[in-house]
Amino acid sequence: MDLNLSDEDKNFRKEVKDFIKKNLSSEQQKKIKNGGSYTKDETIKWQRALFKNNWFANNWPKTYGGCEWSPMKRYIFDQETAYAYTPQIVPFGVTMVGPVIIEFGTELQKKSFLPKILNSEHWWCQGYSEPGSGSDLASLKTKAISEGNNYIINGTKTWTTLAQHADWMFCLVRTDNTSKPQEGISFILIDMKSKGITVDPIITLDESHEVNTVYLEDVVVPKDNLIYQENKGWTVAKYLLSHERTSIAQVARSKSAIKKLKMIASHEVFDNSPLIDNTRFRDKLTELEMDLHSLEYTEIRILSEEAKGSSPGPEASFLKIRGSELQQKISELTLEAVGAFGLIKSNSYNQDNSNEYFPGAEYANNVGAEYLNLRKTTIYGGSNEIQKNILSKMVLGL
Amino acid sequence: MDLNLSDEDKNFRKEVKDFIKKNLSSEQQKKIKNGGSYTKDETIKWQRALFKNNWFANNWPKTYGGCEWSPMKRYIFDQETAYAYTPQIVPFGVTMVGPVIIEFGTELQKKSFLPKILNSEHWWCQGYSEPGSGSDLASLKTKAISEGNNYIINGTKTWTTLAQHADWMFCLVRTDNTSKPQEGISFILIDMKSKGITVDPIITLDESHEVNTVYLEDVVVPKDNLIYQENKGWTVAKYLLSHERTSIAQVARSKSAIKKLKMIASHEVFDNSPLIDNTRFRDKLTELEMDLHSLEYTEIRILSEEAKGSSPGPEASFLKIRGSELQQKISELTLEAVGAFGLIKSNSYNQDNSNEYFPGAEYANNVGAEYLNLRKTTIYGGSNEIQKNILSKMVLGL
Amino acid sequence: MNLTFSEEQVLIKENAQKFLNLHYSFEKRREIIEESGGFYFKHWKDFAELGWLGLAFPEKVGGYGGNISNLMILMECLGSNLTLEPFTFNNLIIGKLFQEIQSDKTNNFLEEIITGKKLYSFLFSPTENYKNNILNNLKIVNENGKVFLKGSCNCVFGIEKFDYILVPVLSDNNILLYLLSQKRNGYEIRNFETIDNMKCSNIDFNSLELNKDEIIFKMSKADFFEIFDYIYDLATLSTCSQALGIIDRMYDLTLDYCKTRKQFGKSIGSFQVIQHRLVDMHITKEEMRSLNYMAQVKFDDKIEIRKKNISLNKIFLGSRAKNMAQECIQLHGGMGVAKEMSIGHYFSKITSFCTLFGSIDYHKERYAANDFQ
Amino acid sequence: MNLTFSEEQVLIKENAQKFLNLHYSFEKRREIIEESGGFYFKHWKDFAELGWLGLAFPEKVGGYGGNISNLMILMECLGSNLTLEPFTFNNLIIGKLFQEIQSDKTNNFLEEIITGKKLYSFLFSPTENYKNNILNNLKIVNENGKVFLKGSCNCVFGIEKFDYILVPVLSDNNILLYLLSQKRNGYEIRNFETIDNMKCSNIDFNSLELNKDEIIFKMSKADFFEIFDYIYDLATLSTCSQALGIIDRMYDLTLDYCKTRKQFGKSIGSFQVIQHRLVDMHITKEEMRSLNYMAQVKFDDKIEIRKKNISLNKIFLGSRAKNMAQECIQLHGGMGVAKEMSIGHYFSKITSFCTLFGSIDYHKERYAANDFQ
Repeated sequence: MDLNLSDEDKNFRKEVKDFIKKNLSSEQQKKIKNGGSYTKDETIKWQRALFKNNWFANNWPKTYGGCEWSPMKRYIFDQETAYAYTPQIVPFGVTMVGPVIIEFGTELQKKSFLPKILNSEHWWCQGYSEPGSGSDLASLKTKAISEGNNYIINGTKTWTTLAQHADWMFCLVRTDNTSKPQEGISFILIDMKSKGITVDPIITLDESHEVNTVYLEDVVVPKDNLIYQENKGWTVAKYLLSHERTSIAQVARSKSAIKKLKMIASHEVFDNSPLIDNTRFRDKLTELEMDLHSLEYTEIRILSEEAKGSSPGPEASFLKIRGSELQQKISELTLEAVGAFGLIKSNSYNQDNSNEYFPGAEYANNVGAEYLNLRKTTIYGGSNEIQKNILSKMVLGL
Repeated sequence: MDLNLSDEDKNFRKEVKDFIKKNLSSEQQKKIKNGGSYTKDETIKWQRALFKNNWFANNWPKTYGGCEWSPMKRYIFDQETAYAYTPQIVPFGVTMVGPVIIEFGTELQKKSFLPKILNSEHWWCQGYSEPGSGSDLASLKTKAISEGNNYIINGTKTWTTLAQHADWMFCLVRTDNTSKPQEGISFILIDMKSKGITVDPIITLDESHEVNTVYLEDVVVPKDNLIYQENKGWTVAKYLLSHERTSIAQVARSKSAIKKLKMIASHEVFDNSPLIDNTRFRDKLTELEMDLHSLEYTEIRILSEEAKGSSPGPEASFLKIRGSELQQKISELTLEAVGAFGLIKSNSYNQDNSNEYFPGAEYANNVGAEYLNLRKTTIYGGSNEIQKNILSKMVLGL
Repeated sequence: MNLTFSEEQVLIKENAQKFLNLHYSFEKRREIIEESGGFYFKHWKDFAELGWLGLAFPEKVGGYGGNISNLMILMECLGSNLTLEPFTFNNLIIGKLFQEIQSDKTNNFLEEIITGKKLYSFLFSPTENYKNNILNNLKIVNENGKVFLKGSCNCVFGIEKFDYILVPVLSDNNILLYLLSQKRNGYEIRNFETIDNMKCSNIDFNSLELNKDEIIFKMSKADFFEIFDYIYDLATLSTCSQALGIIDRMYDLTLDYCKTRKQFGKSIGSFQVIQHRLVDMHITKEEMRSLNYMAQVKFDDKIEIRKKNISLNKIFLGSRAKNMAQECIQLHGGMGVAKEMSIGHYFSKITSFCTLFGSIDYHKERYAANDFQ
Repeated sequence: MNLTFSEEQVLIKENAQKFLNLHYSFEKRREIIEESGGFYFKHWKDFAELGWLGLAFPEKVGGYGGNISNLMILMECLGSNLTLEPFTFNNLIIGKLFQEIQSDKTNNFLEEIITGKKLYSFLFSPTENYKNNILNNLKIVNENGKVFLKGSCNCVFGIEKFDYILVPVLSDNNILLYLLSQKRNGYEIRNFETIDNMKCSNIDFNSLELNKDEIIFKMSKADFFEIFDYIYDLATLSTCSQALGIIDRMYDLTLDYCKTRKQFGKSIGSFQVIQHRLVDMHITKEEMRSLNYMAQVKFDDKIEIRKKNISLNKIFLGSRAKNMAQECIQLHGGMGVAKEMSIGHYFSKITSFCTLFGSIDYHKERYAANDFQ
């Protein structure tokens, strides 16, 4: 057991730092640090810079234009980009549907989709959840009727993240009602410009527009867009799930959030002295650091196993549980730290319905919204309740 | 809403205080306060004093020698006796089987059992749990075969509290294997001196002997000892359960436990000043007082409803949940307060396997054992998990 | 000893619920926000007619009794329907101040408050720093014979709309209370929308010239804060009572949702994990109510007792009630964070109440500061 | 960067488990307690032969490497079988002291420790007050030319049995370390049984006459505590590692029990509430392990880093691990509190470890005392 980085990894860390300095302005970083968010263009610009550097598809095999990073390199990259508040790579294309197409796609599908994922020409979204099917995904009802070389698709997808920007959606649809729920599902790619698609925004508590409801009405999709075989969509979906990486723990982002919290606490005053000197507050920080470090070292342990060749098992799903809980706890304490200013709606960089300017300290802007926004982390991507069901079955054998 | 006691209740409180002064020595109280426990004789002496004062069967109708206290009077009595560390009335006779015999018993049964419960000539115990049937009581296997005017009983009862002292046991036995579990059970009274009964002690973590395993081997019990009808024992058991009183919250005992804890904390030293002045410790006390008061006022609310005539519903079972949790939390913090001395086995007043004297402060004696002993409170009398199942069904309608 | 409602109290509760469910349903509330952006004068008048604006005040000053339990019953109802009018600020605090000050002037003001004729407000920020703020934010400056008010206050509630604002200023160990008309010049107010659709305001006095006759009262610092601490605690308890109404409502909504929402072919409320968590919530809301009643019945007990009980309620709100609110969102799944559902709005309100009138740590300190013996 | 075991470490673990499961099963342990009342010399000799008594010490003093991770692997195993020999006290602490002091004398002592020839012990009480106790409990008194040791110590571990005891005494700003033979007169020891079947002792020095040659070392207060704090932290981490072994075992036992114990016609492990609680336990034990590894790999980092990490482990033990242990008892139902089951003995051990080497509040203070920037 040791914590020393290999020289190669040390150099890589430096490369990443340099890359960030070269491709991201301090204004941009500041904006994010103070609660703003990146525009679509900024994100794409960042992704293309990564692509130019051959760093974009870090989970793809080289033959397809990936860079096959070691778990440790991925870890370092995630850390540095989080510390620097860079844009987050939109996962739906390169992280999610990409590997699926590589594994299951036809030559044609590979030729037509992979390059445009790599150069960020296509923005993807994920058509899984439905109004009636959240935790119980297999009960989805969106129907695809075969008609010659096409499917005619009808149904409703919801909680579809960033669908408002999307060019394509990978989608689970029901192609067979007769068999068991899991066995009648197919995995298909849908052009968002197709006739019959309507995207309705869902505004969340924090007034932000991240998720949408996508209505599909007699949408015509060529069968060439079917991934793998008809009614075998569940196999594809499970493969995708198993490739979601351990970074779901969001350790690095939580680390910089705690760093910001400490900065805030050293400026805020409680009882005539800096808040950060208050025993009760310090104990809460201790709690957070306990969570952070246990999560961080659990992740390193899993990465070490991965580096030894073992693939990340269902254990990883407890990184999701604790990681999301930690994000929430940090935002909760941050809200406590900024006091009443946290109750004022932020002056936000690209949101409607926000105050035209924020009266409090810069760092307090958006703290309230952030607290509300992060409630989602324990719900989406498989609620923590579902994660516990999985762990109970797969790991505990119950 | 008001908290003022009626003059009648005020006077009653005074009577109780006087009664205690007259019937309990300060040595006895001190012994209990420092972790000792009452002997069988001391308990019986106390119960007989109460009986002489017509205060013993406070939940029985007057016609049977009870005193029909108002909920408020019962509350006051419980409070004062707890503050004064008096013996606790052994519930199995007067509180549990007594009302059952009054409700379901034959004239003969009433004549032969009730007087001896009143004058504490009979010590009762409860034969419910079995090695295979804890939470799932209805699955009990102890068999009673009808043979002329007798039942021949075979089986094993366990966790039988104070069976080592008992003259009689009220017992659930299976009289019919063919029907649904609940419907084949009978409620019967067994003379502990009967041939074929063996009582084996179960020693618990704290080295104490409170519970036992009771083996029944071809025990002959006259059918006259059957309560109500054969195979209707479940009805009787449910009646008994519904008559367990709200005092399961143990508010008064927790109150004096917290009082003792504060006394300890004002003697113990942390970081060169009294422990009770330590912020972290004070916050933990605050937590306990929050639990205590919310429990106390919930109990008063329920008593107020009772006084208005509504009978205590299943709501009462959350007093059991929080009451038992609070007892445990108090003992936990008390253990923290006495430090390493809490790890030393007590010099106990009537226990084997204890140190011949206790090296630390008097108040620290038995603190460790108490912490271990109270683990049981969330388990026995229907574990808190079972209580939550009940609440979910009966109160939440789930 | 009795903690059940009197017939009068049952009546107050039923009438309040009837009115609010009719005129303050979640949909009506949304319309109000879109129309008036919050404070709704029509309803304020209704409140007056219903007698609510006088509930906090004794008959001798034209109120309807001032019984604390009656008041808290109303506060609960106002909470459970997320009313937008800053009742605590534009009625309770300012009214109680006038009541305590007791002059024929103030009696007229009180009468206007109770009848809803005029809207009064008191200038302060409802945080743990209220004392420092009152003492330091504003000062009186003499410039060639004239007296000016200078300074500014942040995070003030209940001054989005007002006819008169009562301003406390320290002048050599006395607190002067100036009553300024909304029409006066020399000040500027900026209103900011909060996450719970209220208005939080900054007010600046660049150089507002004060007139002697605007001083309606003068008293020593000590006297003022003895009065104001009492009012502050009353307002804190009112906030906790509103929160209690909200928590009750969140519980009902969540229990309902779990009974109706189906996954894996059955209602999620039929899953044991959800059941036990709902049971914990049930217990939590009852504990919250019990602590609330304790604070009510002991409110006029010794000062330390009052303070401890109020703080205990605020601590409970800032810890267990807050966690319970989070659980309610969690059990609603995605719907919990969607703005068109009411549950999230209750959540935002609880979030706001956790902060106002002192953080949990402030109240832990206040509780622990009192002798434990 | 790698947190997996080396082959050597895998070997250490497997061998330890093999020996302990054979000679230190729960039943064997019970027999040992009945026979020898605790400390079992035969096993101490075995420990020596297995090389365990030298694991903590570098080769240059005759040890087997002194790699901290190897040591902690052993401590885990000693924990998971509830071994009764006070390894931390009769090997680790006293041995490390001798190693740090470094004189040919001490090297001989160390050799006797590593080979198990003799039993050494250091006089101190493993609580947060260890410094004050060391400085104040004992003093040297000169009476007509003779030098006497006077005073007494409470709650000392690892002195039930010993050949030599190392006694620290303050004498004008220096710490004198006296090595006293068990055969000396003038002292009295009383042993008390603890809830986890160890011995906690009081020792009184009524008037023990000291000989110059019993002083084996003398150093300044500052130097001594720099050394001893390091050793204290090492012992604390060892305690946390033992606790980790225990928590792992408690988890296994509880998971097993829930899989086999049937109620309502099915294993209680098939109830979703139990399942989620077991999942929480699973996560908790993994978190505990992760923090333990962090403390190991950073043990020789800056002093504050070391202290923070050790404290973090002790805080985790005193809060989440403790709660988990309580959960394990709860899920065992009645069987959890019955002495004939092993689970309760693990519980008692955790209870003891939560107290030793500093309460949770002491370590919270120690953690928070370091700069958060």
